[in-house]
Amino acid sequence: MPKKSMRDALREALHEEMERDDSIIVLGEDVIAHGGPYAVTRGIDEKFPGRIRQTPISEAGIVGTALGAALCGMRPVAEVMYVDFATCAMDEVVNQMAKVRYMFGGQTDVPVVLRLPSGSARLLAAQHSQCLEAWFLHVPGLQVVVPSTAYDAKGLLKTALRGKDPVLFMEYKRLYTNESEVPDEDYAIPFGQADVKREGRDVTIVATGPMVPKALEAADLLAPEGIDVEVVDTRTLVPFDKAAVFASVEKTNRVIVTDEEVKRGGTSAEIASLIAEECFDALDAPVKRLAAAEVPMPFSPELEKLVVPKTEHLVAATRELVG
Amino acid sequence: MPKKSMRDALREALHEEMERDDSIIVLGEDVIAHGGPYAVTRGIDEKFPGRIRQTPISEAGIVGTALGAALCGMRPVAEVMYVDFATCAMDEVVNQMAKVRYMFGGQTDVPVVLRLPSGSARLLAAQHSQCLEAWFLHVPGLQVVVPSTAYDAKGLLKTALRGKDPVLFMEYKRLYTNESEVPDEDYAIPFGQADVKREGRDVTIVATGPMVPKALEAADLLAPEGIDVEVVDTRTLVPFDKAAVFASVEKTNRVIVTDEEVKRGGTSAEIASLIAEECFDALDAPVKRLAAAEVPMPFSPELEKLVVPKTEHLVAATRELVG
Amino acid sequence: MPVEAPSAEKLLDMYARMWRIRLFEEQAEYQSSQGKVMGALHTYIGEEGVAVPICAHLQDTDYITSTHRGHGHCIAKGADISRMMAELFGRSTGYCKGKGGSMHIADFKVGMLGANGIVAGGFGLATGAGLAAQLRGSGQVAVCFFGDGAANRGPFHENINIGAVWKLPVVYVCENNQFAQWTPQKDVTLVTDIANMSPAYGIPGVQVDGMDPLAVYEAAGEAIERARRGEGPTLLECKTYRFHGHNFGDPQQYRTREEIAEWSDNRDPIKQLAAHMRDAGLLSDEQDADIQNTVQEEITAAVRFAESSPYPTPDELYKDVYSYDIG
Amino acid sequence: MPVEAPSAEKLLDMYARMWRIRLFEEQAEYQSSQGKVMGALHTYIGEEGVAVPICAHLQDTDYITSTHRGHGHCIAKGADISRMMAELFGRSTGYCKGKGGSMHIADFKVGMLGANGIVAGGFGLATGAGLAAQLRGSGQVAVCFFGDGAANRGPFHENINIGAVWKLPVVYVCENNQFAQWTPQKDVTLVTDIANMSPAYGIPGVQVDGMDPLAVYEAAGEAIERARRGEGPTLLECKTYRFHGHNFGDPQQYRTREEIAEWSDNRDPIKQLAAHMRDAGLLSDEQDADIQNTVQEEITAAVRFAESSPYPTPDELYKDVYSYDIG
Ligand SMILES: Cc1ncc(C[n+]2csc(CCOP(=O)(O)OP(=O)(O)O)c2C)c(N)n1
Ligand SMILES: Cc1ncc(C[n+]2csc(CCOP(=O)(O)OP(=O)(O)O)c2C)c(N)n1
Ligand SMILES: [Mg+2]
Ligand SMILES: [Mg+2]
Repeated sequence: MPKKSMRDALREALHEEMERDDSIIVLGEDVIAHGGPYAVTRGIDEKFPGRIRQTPISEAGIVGTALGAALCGMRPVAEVMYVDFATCAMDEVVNQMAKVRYMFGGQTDVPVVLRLPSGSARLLAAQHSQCLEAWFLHVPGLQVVVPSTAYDAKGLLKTALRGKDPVLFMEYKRLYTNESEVPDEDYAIPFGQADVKREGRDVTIVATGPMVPKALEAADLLAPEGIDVEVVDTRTLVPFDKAAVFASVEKTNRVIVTDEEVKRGGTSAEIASLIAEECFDALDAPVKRLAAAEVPMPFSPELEKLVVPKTEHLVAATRELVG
Repeated sequence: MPKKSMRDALREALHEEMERDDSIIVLGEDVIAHGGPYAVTRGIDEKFPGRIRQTPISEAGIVGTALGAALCGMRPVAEVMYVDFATCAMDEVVNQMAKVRYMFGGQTDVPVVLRLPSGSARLLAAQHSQCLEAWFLHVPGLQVVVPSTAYDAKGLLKTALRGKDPVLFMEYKRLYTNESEVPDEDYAIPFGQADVKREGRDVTIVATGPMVPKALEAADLLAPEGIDVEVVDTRTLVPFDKAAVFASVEKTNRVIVTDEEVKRGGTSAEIASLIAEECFDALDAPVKRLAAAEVPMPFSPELEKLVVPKTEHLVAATRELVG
Repeated sequence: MPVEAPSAEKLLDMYARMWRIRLFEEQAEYQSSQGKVMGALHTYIGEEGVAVPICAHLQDTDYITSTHRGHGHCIAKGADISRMMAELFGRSTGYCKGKGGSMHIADFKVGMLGANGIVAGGFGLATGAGLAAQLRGSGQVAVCFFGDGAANRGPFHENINIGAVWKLPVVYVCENNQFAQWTPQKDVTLVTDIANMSPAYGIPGVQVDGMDPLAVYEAAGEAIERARRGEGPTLLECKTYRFHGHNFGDPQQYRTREEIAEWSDNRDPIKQLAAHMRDAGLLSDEQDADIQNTVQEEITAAVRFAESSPYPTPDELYKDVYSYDIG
Repeated sequence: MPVEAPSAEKLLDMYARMWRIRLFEEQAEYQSSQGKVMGALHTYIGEEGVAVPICAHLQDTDYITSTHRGHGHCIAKGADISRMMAELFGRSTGYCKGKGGSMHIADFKVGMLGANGIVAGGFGLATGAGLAAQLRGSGQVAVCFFGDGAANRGPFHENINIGAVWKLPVVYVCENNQFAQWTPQKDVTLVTDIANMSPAYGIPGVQVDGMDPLAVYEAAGEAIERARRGEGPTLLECKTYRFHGHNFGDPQQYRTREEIAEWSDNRDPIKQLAAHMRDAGLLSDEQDADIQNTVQEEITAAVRFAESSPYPTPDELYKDVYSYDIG
């Protein structure tokens, strides 16, 4: 199977689905020039003229317009250049997009996808390095997707583009260049199915997005010590595959939950508390969380590198948990 | 001691502090007319002419302007009419207010208070009934305060108005008319100190804001059955009094965490996961969470009443936990 | 191209719709005073001369977006008042199955994309509706109703600019009733003529007396035709006045009884349309009485329908959050 | 009241500041190419004729807000380039102790309220600064620098309206360099003259050639005096051009070499100021060389300072999140 970067996989998913479905359109800042800062939308303008619109710097306008078009028969994909700027469109996301189906008693589908480059990369500091999954999963009506591989990214974006509900699609900037095998045939990955990326007996690491490759690295490092780590990739946070996570915890009886978000109030809190509530009897040890430091992202390389958990932290935490 | 409503207690705190400190100013929609929809700012215009500004409907402008004034020597209190509309100013709250101290290396204090009427009341439906504490506590740099009584509200607002850091002050609409004893003498309640509102041996209920009175009611109902409930009122979520919560859990070995927020990704998740991680050995039972249903707030009285946990749910959950 | 004057039939229909709004809302306020309707209730009474003549130019396939003050827009666009009343009563037969209430009534079948509890919440929706229409080349238009207060919010600026630069078929209609809740417009902006903001977007700005339904009909006709021809948005400002409080229960300390009477006695859009139709020999006393009686019967039937409808069952709580059952 | 022409001394100071910006940023780009400066780097080169003459009217007690393209504003307002360079290097001696980087340099001591990574992030801050000044009656003013792209965001609209209606002492300065990142302004708005948006707020709009430092000096002087007199805000648009890419590394496919050369060869604000001063007999070749050499030495010293400064220690990570230690 050919190896592809997550960036290319996302681009393929967009092109293939736009080919299939005329109602898909793309909106965002600089999405034609260079295909956006991460070049994901490159080539759409040539191939699907008129179906991609480069917008003013108007995040509220972009998201609002995308939603309006979605209510009127289109299937818009809006790129918000950095998820940090989604804060400029939060009413549109939370009070409108998430709620229109419910408030209107199910009169309308809401097929809109927001693509949201996320996380730290290249010392972009406090206003360009955030993760907001935890906010979105707190809002009923939104679906939240966090792919960790090129393969998953393509399959999940396809499902997003075929669904009827709003999708917040978190693209971790540092993962754009990560490569994995991506088949040429069409496939889609259903929402609500976690993926056991590595089987193991001793400890479960429930990991999201950029923490998945680190969890796999940690598992490899721990294997020679006889510690057998299972890595569960959440893939979608809403809907969430509780069954898969609980099954793993019931097998290993020890669990670390990890993501790149600020720890306080992050996704890891939701997952850890689900386990503590519904899987308590299976636990032989505290539910450990590993997530980002509770600070705005600092600029200096000497500080930035301290914020997000590293493989070595996962290794240490795992040792501690089995020790 | 005289009994006062939370509304009056908040008003007193504002007046007394404005008397003491010339730099306190008030901004918001309709804050002069009627003193805002909940009449908290009533009387300021007459007593402190020029120090209260009725604004256009411009939430981003209100919060941004308040922050700018705070950086230049004032101490603004901005009212966002409903916390739901804080979504219209989220960049200002999250990317500016929360981060300026850190991004600028500590060059400035950020003495600004946002007053945020929250929660469900009077069938206001999906866009006027939300709770957003969980978002704010996820953002390093913000302080989050949720008073449950008139006494606490006054003392906490005073601390907010004397501090150097931004405060998100969540006022639960249904609590405005709740009365409690409020002394005439000046007092302030420090942030980061939970309050054991009722001592008990068997189960801890960690409750926030509007769930505190319900927890106390539940405790009263359970006492005759010989179930002795301890009620810990978090009071401030950031800073958070882990020590008090853990001490209670270590005593009772059983805990329910409850708030009015949507359960998924709510404050209860953060608190429950802290307990599951750092207090695990003290636990004799799962960490139970009771929070709002994962739906946008419905309008119909027959549905609205199903969303937020009631005293009877706390009673049932407590029985289950000790049973 | 001058807008054709409305036909006699159209005028009668407009007239009936204006009464439908008026009487529906008087009834809603009464039901609110009885505790049967709960939650926020913002009436459109006095402003009927805006939505009705504008929507008279629209088909069911055209779109409108609305505000917290949405009943008038719903009725003007052709929504069914029984399902509206049932919604206010929180019943399962309501437009939103009782989940929305007054601030969220929508009827997608007639292109009514929802009342909106967020001031300025409709701008993005209307702009997107216009984008969809433009991409399909369907000739549909979208009308975005908003208040003078909403004009001070960012989405006004962002979306009108998008609509303008993409030449979308959208008409942005400011219902300038001179107050935002309890705040007079002149206290919060130096530019009280919203139409004068249009040069900032390079689109026409038109101001019209919103109490004069025929003037509104004409101005709206031009703006809507312009949009249909692909020439882009118009900012249409209708100066108007709400006769009742901001919401039901508002003590209205921010204005005088005299000011209210000045508008409601002398400039009532229903009276103005009636006078015009009478002068033109298009409305007899009998017809007038007939129309009002018929509408009154509809309202009575709507209340009966609402009252006799069931509340939503508890299992409805988790429905419609997503298209599927999230478990 | 006409603005007095700048004194010889002031002109020399302005000229030196413009060079300081130019050479500082050329050095920063060089250090970026060497991997010593990381993160985003947006240069102001070509736009020096805006910030410098404007800030020439300001005291340390006056405020400015800035953008992602903030070095020019910092230097114009009197920030120290050694601490700036140290910040770009991520060192603890930088303005923000290395926590901010290029997009977040601030110097509150000279009233520079920070570069801002959020487009239009400065509007609220400047408006609030103006409010503080007004409440104190201190005669301070606030200048809000923003780009043509920022003019399309909601906070532009909301805050200018607030500034206008409250008559705050704020000057809103659009640095219209005709591009927002890689998007030409004319693709995203019909109104490319931002000054023409001022009637929407009831305030004066003034347009000036931003490549002509003296013209900017005069226009800014008027607007700032107006603000100090308590007459409220002005929207001042300076047409300008950035000679380098949006950020360091931008391949600039959205414009031609010829277009860039047209501006940088013929309209360079530094050359224009030099020519004016030479004509007026206020700048000899020797003085010119002196100024450039002195600035070059400052820059070299700044790099030396930055390079020899320590990185922040790990315990700095948790400092400055709050005024106290949150534990
Ligand atoms: C974003 C937002 N801010 C504030 C409110 C509270 N609110 C509801 S209606 C209203 C006044 C709206 O004024 P206007 O737009 O003129 O409409 P009108 O009520 O006059 O029809 C306000 C402030 C809201 N619903 N949404
Ligand atoms: C709210 C927001 N949206 C998008 C961006 C990404 N971005 C950074 S600079 C820029 C272009 C800004 O253009 P303009 O305001 O004209 O300033 P210029 O760069 O031309 O000085 C963009 C889109 C951002 N930083 N913030
Ligand atoms: Mg109004
Ligand atoms: Mg620009």
